[in-house]
Amino acid sequence: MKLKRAGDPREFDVELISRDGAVVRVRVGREEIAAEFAPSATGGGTLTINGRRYPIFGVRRKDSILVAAGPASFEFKLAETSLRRRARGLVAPEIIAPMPGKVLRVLVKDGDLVESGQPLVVIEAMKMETTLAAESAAVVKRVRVEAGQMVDHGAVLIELSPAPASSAAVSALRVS
Amino acid sequence: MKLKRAGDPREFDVELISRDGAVVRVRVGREEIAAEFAPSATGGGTLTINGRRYPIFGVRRKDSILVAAGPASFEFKLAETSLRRRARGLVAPEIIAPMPGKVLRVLVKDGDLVESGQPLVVIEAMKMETTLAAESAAVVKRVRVEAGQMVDHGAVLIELSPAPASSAAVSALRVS
Amino acid sequence: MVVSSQSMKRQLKKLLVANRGEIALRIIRSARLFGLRTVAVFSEVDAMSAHVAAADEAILIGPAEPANSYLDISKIIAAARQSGADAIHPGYGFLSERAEFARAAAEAGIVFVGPRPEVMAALGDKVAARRIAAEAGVPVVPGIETGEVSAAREFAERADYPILVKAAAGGGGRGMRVVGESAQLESALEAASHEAAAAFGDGRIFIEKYLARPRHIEVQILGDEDGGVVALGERECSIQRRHQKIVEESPAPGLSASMRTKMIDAALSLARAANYTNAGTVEFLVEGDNFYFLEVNARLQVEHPVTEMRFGIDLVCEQLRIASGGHVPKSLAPRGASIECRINAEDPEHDFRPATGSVLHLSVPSGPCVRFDSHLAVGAEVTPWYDGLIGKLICFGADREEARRRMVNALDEFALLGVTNNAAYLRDVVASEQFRDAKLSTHFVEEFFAGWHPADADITAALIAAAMTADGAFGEDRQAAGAPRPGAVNRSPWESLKNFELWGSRR
Amino acid sequence: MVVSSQSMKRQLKKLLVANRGEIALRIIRSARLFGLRTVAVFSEVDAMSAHVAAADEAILIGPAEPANSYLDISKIIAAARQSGADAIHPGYGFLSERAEFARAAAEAGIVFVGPRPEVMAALGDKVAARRIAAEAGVPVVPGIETGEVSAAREFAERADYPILVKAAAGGGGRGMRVVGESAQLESALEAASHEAAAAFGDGRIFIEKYLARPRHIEVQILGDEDGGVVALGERECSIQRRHQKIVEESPAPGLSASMRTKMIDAALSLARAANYTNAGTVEFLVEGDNFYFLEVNARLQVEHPVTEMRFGIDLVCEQLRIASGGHVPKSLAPRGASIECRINAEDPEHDFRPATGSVLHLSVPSGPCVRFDSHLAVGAEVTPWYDGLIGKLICFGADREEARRRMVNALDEFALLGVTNNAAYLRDVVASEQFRDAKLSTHFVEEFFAGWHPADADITAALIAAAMTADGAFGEDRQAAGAPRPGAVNRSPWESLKNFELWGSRR
Repeated sequence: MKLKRAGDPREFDVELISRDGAVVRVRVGREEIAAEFAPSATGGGTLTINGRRYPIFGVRRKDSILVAAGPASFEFKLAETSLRRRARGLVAPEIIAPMPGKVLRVLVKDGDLVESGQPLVVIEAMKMETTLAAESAAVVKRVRVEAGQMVDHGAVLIELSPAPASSAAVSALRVS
Repeated sequence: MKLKRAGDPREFDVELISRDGAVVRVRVGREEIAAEFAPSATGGGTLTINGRRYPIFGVRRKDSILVAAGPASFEFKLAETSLRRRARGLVAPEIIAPMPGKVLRVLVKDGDLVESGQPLVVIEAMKMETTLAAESAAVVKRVRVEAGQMVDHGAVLIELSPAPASSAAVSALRVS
Repeated sequence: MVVSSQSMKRQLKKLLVANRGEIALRIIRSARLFGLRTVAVFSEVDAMSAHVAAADEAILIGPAEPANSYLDISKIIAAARQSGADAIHPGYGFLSERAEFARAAAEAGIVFVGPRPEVMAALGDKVAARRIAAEAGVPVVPGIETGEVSAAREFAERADYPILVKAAAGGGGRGMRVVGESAQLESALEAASHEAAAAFGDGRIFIEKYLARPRHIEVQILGDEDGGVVALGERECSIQRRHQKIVEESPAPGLSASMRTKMIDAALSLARAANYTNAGTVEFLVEGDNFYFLEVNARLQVEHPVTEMRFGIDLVCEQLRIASGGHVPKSLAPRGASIECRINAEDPEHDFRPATGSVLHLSVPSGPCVRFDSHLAVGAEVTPWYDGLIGKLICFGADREEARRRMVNALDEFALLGVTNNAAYLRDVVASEQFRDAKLSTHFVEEFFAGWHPADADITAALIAAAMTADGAFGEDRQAAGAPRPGAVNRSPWESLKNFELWGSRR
Repeated sequence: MVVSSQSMKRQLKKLLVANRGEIALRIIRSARLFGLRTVAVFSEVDAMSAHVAAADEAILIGPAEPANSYLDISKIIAAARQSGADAIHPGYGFLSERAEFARAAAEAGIVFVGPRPEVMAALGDKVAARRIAAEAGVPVVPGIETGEVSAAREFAERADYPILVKAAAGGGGRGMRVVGESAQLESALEAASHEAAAAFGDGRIFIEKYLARPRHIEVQILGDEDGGVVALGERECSIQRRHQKIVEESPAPGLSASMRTKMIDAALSLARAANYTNAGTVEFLVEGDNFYFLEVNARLQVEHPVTEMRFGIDLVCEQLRIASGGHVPKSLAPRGASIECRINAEDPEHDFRPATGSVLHLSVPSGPCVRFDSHLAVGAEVTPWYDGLIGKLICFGADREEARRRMVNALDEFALLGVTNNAAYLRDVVASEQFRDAKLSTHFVEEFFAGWHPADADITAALIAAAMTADGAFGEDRQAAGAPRPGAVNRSPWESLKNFELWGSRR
């Protein structure tokens, strides 16, 4: 299966080939890896990859997989699902709330032509202001929120369409 | 429902009358008690009974209920099930392994007449020897185990029948 | 001395904890130890959280929005009245540094566990605090006590850029801006003032020379009603992100004995000058052999456990003793070294963007010299409403290196699934050469850990784990799969990925 | 001093831990801190337990039966060879006091973390140990060094009953019998010898005058290869059931400074006389102003954390340093007081009968000055094969009363479902007047807690919880209900008991 993680441009191609007792054979990209897995009483287990051991645990969700490898935790999505939004040459024609929070200020209105790095909307969560800006030029197709409104993680805040003479990717990017 | 706990002669009659929001009304014996229950994120909750709070948690099993009230933990069985073994005037015509372990010595044989407090069988678990004795006179109907054998919790070790001219209760009791 | 509410000038009976999360839980524990009944307050979204379960009583004070719950003075005073609490502990954050809160408690006849209102007011205003420090002979950073544009520009030309714009009522880096050149000045003043007004209802700002590469070192103080004052060593808090501390330790590595003495003396004279009572922290910026007064935190600090570990003391119990009219402890001898890591619900790969979620799996380190203060447990929710601090991991050692290695091992034992967090980031920070060699400044994070990402080896391990998970090795997140109760059956797209039989050992 | 395997006479690289459970986990943690790679060994039933997951490598050494796994010297030495371990830590119990194990390690060129084999042999034999103590001028209990019936009877007449029959190779109360009258003597000698033979493969017994109401107080010692010896204070271990400690503390309440000095001096001279190296404990019985040598435990004690908490030291790291040819620490200054409670899988309502099961729910106390050493976690199994110790809760305080109250609160935060345990019993013990007032003797349990049962209030709360549970408030034990994986559906007799609808807040 092909997996993506937020903010990582890479697409990971991983396949479970076999599991024979403790030995787990997995293909990661072109490389085939043989790891050892020892389940622990607590539901997770220990994965040994050429001599190094990782306590691992995983949870399946509808469209993502959460895994912990030691203190590092990851959320993988099926690449397919992350591609769903591809439309008209835009990787992400929408500005998505990266976290649940409150919309503090909306800095653009429908029809505005925005430039790369231009702040579009400011949301607040956990006492911190986060400004979402365009990654490259685009046209504001529709502003879907207003100041003061609470928005959930993943909510579409602003719809964008390609800028004239530009099909550059547009996506949410935080600027401080 | 009627509940019993191991080694407690009392039979507890408890019924959940109603639950209205946080208020839980329960009948314990003849007494009706109104408690407050606040569920906690971890799956258990806090039970408040006239001003005192107990962190509680419970698990249902096929024929028993496990509950924790603070550091105290309890296993309740439906009185009915604990009565199942009633037979021919004996509360417990069997000597049951109180824990998984190894039979060290069997001290009686079929047909023996045993007296109150007489050691019947010795089992070992966790580095400790536990002697099971008759609580009152009985006749050994059948010895079902032999020395060296591993037995599981609840395994029937020895079957007893009432002693002549005696219908006194017989059950497993530890003597040191 | 025995910790006890007995035989005190004022014998307190019931403490209301005006806070939430790990600190509310931690305060409740020590209050119980001190012999007090405890009252928790909570917002609707916190009804099922740990501090509510831990207290003897719990009172709902409002909706999630802090302004209508944890920041609502009248509701909290009402809760204290309703429950018959005779004392209030504010914890940190929220109302902990609001003089009007302390005043409202006093007017309601309730003991406030902290300094007197007028002292809080004076020290809470950074401009006023600067004056008090200067008058007490404590060095302060060159600066001006106004945010007026022309004065600011004049100062900036004189002192030379970069300069730092700060909120008079500020805290936690909010309403703070570094200005590198005159072009940015006006907008920075405006932005800082705006943020300050929004955050503290007080838009006043002031300006200080921006120190290039300072360390942040603070001194823990305790003061009692009879003028007794004591300092419990220092804490190094230079490792910060977004002006918020993430790793703290005591003692401050490489701090000379003479510097330590000077800073402690400065903290004590400031405390005396301010008639300081209860627990507080005097923060300094240190550059070379110079140190400058930064601010006083007139409350318990998040990082107070690093001091507790070295001094073998319970600072919350000390606060309660002082609030009962008791005295500060005779100065104690510290021992060894301790380090704290703040585990935050945030994404270190994306500018520490706040994260939320519910805890699906939690593995907590333990054993000798390891302490974990947290309200987390499997099933707990991290909401967007409050600060992202979800746990504090504190390790002690005979010396810094022992404490540091213990922290690395402890973080390696830590695992949290369901809420994106900075544990792996902290692990790499504490394990780094730069931290081992104590190359400390408030720029540590930008200098050494900008653009941090998990190691490829970790990602590979995670991918293998993901493949096993997709295959059902560890089961579903039943809640997410929409099955609130055990017994429900899942449908999952992952099933279709399975390419061979379930195996036995799978759980 | 920095904890580190560097710059040692012998630089160890890899440690095999010849044990299981909490102590294996605890040793692995300190070994990693010390810079060693770690190797766990495990029996078939322990494959999924914590110490296996914690180590860098893990080797299966046999079936559950200890004789064929954790007690099998050849298998453990083979595992050490196979993994290239250059050192073995025996923990406590199992092979920890077997001189032949230490000898086998030495012959395999592996460093044994403990005293030299000949020292273990001498001290392991209680009869020989008595002699060494006596020769070192340490007072011993009147007795005879044989279990021969007529000699025993003669001694008993002379010293007067009751007398104590003990196994020369004994430990943990096994092969021990109190004889109150001559009628019981012969059978007691037989039974003790039988139990000793079965337990230790050595039926030799000896006899001592039985002390009526002694306290059990022990001294922690460390010795190095260069003759350095240090004592790290004492531990009071009088609270025992079945001759096994369940509550330990340091310092020993009410022990006069002069008594303490005498006992520590006695322990040190014994250690010197025996050329003792590494960590050990000299146990004494104390009656009034007299103390008598009981035995030497030539290993790490279960209760070592109470010493660690007071001295701010990691005894396992000290063991590893000594095993590396390093020196004992300069004598350290203790601080405050600490108490340990042993949480056992046993039923205090039925003569502490061992219990087994799998952990369905676990709530562990934490916070300042609280330490919990355990291998338990939800899902873990407690099998009948090994010792019932499943966790050690240790609390520190500025003084005994603070530590005691902290322990009561910590135990109130503890909850374990699925394995019958003594947590509530320990809670009542530590909360009792008798413990608060330190009415300590080895008869504490029989005198004050015979026939203990949970309070009626607790039972009532439990019954209400049971009614809610029957009603489905907390869900099923899916494993017990025969559904190994999530997603399975339960049938349950309890369903039929439900007399109204499910409610929303139920989880």
